[in-house]
Amino acid sequence: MSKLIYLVPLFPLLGFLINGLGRKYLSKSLVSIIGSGTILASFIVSLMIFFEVKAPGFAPQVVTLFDFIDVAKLKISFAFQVDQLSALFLLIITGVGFLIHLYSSAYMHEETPPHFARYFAYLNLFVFSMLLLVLGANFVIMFMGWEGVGLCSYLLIGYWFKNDDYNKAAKKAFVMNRIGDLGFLLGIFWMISQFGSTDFSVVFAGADGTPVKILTGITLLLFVGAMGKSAQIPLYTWLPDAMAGPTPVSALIHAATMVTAGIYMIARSNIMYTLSPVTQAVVAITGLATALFAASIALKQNDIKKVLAYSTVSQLGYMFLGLGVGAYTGAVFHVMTHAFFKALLFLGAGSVIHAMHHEQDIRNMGGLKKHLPITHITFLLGCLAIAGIPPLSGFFSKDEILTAAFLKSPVFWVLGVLGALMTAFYMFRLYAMTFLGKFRGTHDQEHHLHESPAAMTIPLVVLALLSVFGGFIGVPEVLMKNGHQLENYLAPVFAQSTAKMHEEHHLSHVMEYMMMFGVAAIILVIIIIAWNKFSRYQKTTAEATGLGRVLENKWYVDEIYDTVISRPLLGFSSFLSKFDKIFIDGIVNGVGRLVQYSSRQLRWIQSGQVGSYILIMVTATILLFIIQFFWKS
Amino acid sequence: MNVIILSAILGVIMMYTGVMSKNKSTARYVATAGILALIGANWLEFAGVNFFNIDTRGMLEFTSFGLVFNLIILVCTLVYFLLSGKDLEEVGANAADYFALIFFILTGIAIVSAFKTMLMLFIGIEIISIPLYILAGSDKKNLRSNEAALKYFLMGSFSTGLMLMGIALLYGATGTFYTDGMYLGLGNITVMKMAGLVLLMISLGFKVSAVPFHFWTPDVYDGSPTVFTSFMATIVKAAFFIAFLLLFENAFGRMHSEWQFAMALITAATLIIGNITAVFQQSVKRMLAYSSIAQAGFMLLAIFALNNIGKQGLILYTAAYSLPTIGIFAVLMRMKDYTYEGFNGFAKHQPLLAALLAVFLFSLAGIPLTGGFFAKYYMLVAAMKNGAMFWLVIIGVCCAAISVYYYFRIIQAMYFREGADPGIQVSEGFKTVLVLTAVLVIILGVHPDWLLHLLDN
Amino acid sequence: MPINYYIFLAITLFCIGIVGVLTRRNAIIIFMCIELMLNAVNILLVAFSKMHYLAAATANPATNVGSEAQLFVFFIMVVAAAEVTVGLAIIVMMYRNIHSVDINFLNRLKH
Amino acid sequence: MGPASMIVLIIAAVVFSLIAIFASKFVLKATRNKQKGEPYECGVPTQGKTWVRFNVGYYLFALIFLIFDVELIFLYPWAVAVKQVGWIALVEIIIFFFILFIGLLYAHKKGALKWT
Amino acid sequence: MNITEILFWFLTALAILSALMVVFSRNPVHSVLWLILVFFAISGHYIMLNAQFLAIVNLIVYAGAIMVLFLFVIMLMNMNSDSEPQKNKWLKMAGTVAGGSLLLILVAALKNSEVQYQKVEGAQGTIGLIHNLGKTLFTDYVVPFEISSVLFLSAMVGAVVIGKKD
Repeated sequence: MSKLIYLVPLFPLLGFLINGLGRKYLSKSLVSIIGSGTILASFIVSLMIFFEVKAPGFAPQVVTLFDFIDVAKLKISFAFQVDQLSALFLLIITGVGFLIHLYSSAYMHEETPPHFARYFAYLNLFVFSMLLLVLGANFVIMFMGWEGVGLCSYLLIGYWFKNDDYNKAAKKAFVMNRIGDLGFLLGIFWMISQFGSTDFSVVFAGADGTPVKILTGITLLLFVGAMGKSAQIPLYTWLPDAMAGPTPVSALIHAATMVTAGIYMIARSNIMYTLSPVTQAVVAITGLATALFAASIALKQNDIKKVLAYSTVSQLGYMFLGLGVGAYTGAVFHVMTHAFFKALLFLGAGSVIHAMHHEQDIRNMGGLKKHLPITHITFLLGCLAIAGIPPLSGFFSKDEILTAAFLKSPVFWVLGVLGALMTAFYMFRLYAMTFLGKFRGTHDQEHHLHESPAAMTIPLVVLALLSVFGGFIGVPEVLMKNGHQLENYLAPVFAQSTAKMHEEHHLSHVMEYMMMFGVAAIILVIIIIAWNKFSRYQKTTAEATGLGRVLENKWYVDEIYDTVISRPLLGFSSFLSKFDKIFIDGIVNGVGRLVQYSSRQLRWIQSGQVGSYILIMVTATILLFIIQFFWKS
Repeated sequence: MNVIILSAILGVIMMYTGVMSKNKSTARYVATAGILALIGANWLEFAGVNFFNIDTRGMLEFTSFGLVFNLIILVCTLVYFLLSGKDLEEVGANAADYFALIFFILTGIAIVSAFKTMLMLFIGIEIISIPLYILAGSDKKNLRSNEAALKYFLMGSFSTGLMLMGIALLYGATGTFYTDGMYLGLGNITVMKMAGLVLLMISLGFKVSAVPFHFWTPDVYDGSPTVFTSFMATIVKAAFFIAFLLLFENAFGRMHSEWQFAMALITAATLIIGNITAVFQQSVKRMLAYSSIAQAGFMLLAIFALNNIGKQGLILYTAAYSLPTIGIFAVLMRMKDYTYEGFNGFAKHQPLLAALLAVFLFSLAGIPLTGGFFAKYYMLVAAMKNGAMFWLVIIGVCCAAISVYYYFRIIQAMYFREGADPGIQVSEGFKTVLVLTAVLVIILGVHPDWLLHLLDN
Repeated sequence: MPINYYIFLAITLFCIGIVGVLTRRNAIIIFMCIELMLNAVNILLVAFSKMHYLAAATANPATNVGSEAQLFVFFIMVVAAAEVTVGLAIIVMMYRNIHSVDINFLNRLKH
Repeated sequence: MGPASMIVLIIAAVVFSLIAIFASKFVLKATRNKQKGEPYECGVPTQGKTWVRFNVGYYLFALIFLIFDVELIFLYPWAVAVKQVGWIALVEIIIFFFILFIGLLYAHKKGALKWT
Repeated sequence: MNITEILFWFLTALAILSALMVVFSRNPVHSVLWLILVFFAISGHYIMLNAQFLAIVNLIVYAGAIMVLFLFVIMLMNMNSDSEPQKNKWLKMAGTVAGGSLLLILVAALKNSEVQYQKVEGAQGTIGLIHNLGKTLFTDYVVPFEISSVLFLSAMVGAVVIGKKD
């Protein structure tokens, strides 16, 4: 079966070609059938591969399709790596990807046929690139996919290109990604000079025994790539801006593809990271900082997609924290659960936006509960999952990361929990303001409120089920003997690292229970606070007068909450988002200005005067002579 | 040898085609047929069939490397003729003569890809340069074209002077003009040899527009008729690179470490200046001129590294850089507005051309699955394998990232902006050739092996 | 007469040519200075030719060493003539258009 | 006769002719009048500066002349060497001249040799 | 000082002075004439170096044809000292300094060159004689010889394409 691995990326590529070339001639329904069908086909093949890989006694395989280059000492094969990790990612990408495609066919129905086909073509290309990234058996193929997803995100974010802001966002995404790619590429080159190859098998086998300093250098450079692609501090700002694209695209970027690339890369090269503790620490701290930073910003956002975007950044931070503390399985687990509930939340948000006629400000929503029942239920489940309420999927994966973090350092754990609390708060602020309370939009909007078509709700339901039950493949040992099937499944991939890592000192069961359910309990409290506060949210400031006595009492609680928790948090949050605007953008702009300035100076030299040109030539000649004759020797 | 003699003969034929035939397009058809014949002749020579058995006394040596290079050059020229032949006719009343000059240049290119003595290098470079001066000034009534020709001529002759001085000093040091003979004075590198080497480095650096000897490039490329800019920036530039590489490999290969640092400085300067200046050009034509400097920086890495991977990379780079650039220029020539704004909304009005342009630009920017990716990758790996001076690789990677910005500006203008119909008319044949070129570029990006395997012959 | 003297003579002429290229604005004079540079190279080559000949002639009086440099000079002259043809044609073409051979004239037009 | 003596000879020749010219200056008594300076039976006296612009038509001839002049240089060594080298030299020079002729014919056909 | 040395210094001084005059004369016609004098001096050097054939070729090609053509073009344009605008003073100075430093560097570097004490005269050579060069040219240098005709052809095309009035 794994011989057929090439089919997995081939289908989306075919879909891209057919839709791309035939966009003028194909009808919309045909386009969506081709677009979604190819992904479904990939999914089925992936599923078969998954079962083959899952069977005991499976040995990782490298399927070489052909050699790009096989001359002299340089050999680069177009080869695919089939093992537990890639099979799992295949499932996530194609599975979630298929649901998003399906959803898109309804969501984008307003577009004209050529645009519709173009959209699907890009979407297929996106999935193709991501599959390439995940399947590659060496870093060059991985880099191809890596560049590919960057490119596709550029195309898709700029999809609605009439708006200049979208253009800027697209460019920002591309530039940020390029900065990351630079690091990645440099890491690859260093790797070549060190190991003479980029094949996973060669590099990982050679990693043990390589000086730690070199490994640290390489891994740090690779991590720079991961920071760009997976939106970590300081290269994260493109992701929230990238919300400019259509909502299903955001879902695809955030849940199934693109941002998980960095996680995948580190999980893939786990042995190198395990061997360089400095990088691990950097990864963990960067991840944690991002998790807190993004979560705090999300507290105050009013754009439904922006909240979700920052929440993605924050969740990615958790994954990096997991990677940094050596909980590779936990990170991958969180990738998976996050894919489910984040896709669900985005698609749900899309459904809301669809119903609201492209209104994204949650201050103008509210009370959508009764108009969009399916969306509402699924969205609520998604929120519960991301907040980490047992026994939903987010609970298990987040818990695994936090436990590992605690083992490394309790400080990590405390900060991690703080982030989790904020997550719960902003998610339920979002939920409450959107679905609860009274409708605050225009009458026109209210009149048109309707539940989305089946093509949109079915993916929601499926994803909701996955979000609810997806966590059960990774139940911690404490709760169930041999409950962590995922860990057993992935064990071969991380075997080398596990062997290298110091003997784990296990927590006592009581401690573990306390941490698990104590945190869950606090989260629940936070949820209730948020629920109460924001379900009564009113647009105007005059709202307080019309409230009853009981409510007033509650207000009292809220006031305390407001002054003690909420205000500082929100203030901090707005400070951070300002910092983001001024500082990060300032750096980006500053670099741009520097380049512009030097360019102007260079243009001045380019005066068009032959005499000056030759004068410079002669001066350079003199300099070269001095270097060669007098300076060097 | 086949190509040298045949292309000279074809040049003569073209000279007379212009005289004999009153029909303007005849020259183009004859030239296209001629280039096909040249490709055939080159292929036959590659397969071991020599039409002419001439004892060159070791002055020329036809290696598989040179022949593969020639093959690429000839294919690029074929594409160039097919895409831009019509525009070439519009430059002046002497289309056939321009074709003749191009064939003479091809003679020169075949010589510099096979030379083993400084004499042939000198003659080869002059056979390439002199027709180029003429082509640059072929738009006789246009002052900018005049200016370009004059500047190119004066600075070109100046660099020829430097080159000859270098050759003379090398002769003084070694007593021979044969590049292999430059080895003989081995052991400790002597002052005179070093002086000759530096002068040759400078003059060839001038020809390939390496910073800081590049100043002629933007002015000349901008001023010349666009159709000849396209030729100069691609095929001719690659030819000078092959001369540069062969000279430094054959003559100075063993004293590599002596000149490597200077070469690294030139390469770094070329990469940085070329890329940064390209960023702020408003005219696409001028941007391409600067980007050709930037690309030259990457090709210089092959000479810096001077290893097998670099050599193969240069072959790949020649193809992956020339074909897309010729394609872009072919489309650009049909535009009225050479600024980025001219491309606004291009995708809407000319979806196919826009898509093809995007492929070409991807290749130039080094995006995977196009030829440019492996070309750049090869160059960087070559520099990497060389071991010394990792900072150069870092600069290279950074510059590759910067280059994406200005190439994508065109894509952005084409796809993400609204604009009036540029109103360009292209024939179906033109589109077909352009599609084939794009396919070639993609094949190079997916399976560059077939090209490189030719070298193993 | 040591070869050094000839080397210095050639370099001096060469650099005078360069100074001419750098300081004059008349395209024709610049071109003449380039010709001067070429001649400096020629004399250097001929001197080296003699030098290598003498070195070889002590062992073998009938040697032909050195003739290659003289032929090289011959080719340089021939190529220079071709270059002059084209160069003067270009200069005259420009003169016809703007009635000047000042190399900065066009530049002034631009700004 | 060595090269040095050859140059001495040349210089001697120059010096002798100079002596003759200057001797005449000293020996003869110079008479100066207006009529002596005028051209004798050679048409009208010139008006204005004698440095006048040439007809542009000359210049294309001059360019083409230069090429043929240089090509002619190849004939000298050929003429001396043809006996030693044999028939192959004949073939070579014929090819060379054939190419030259092609060039000449081309210039003619192009109308570059037409007097306008 | 024997006669060869006297001649060498005489010709060298002549060449360098004339070359300087080429650069510094205001009148282009004078520049051409000075350049012709340089060529004569260089031809003298050729003769001293046993390159008789080249000495003659130098006179025929350079002094006889190329310089005449230059003169011709200058006459054609009716150029004189007034017509040339002067370059920026600083640029002139910078140019002179740059050329001077290049000279200094090259001299400093090459004064210790490996061949510095090798002699260039003494025995009489025959390599520079026309029959020797002719023989080598038509046996060993056939390829460059024939290829240079291609160069002439392209120069011819150039002269016709660019020089001809449309």
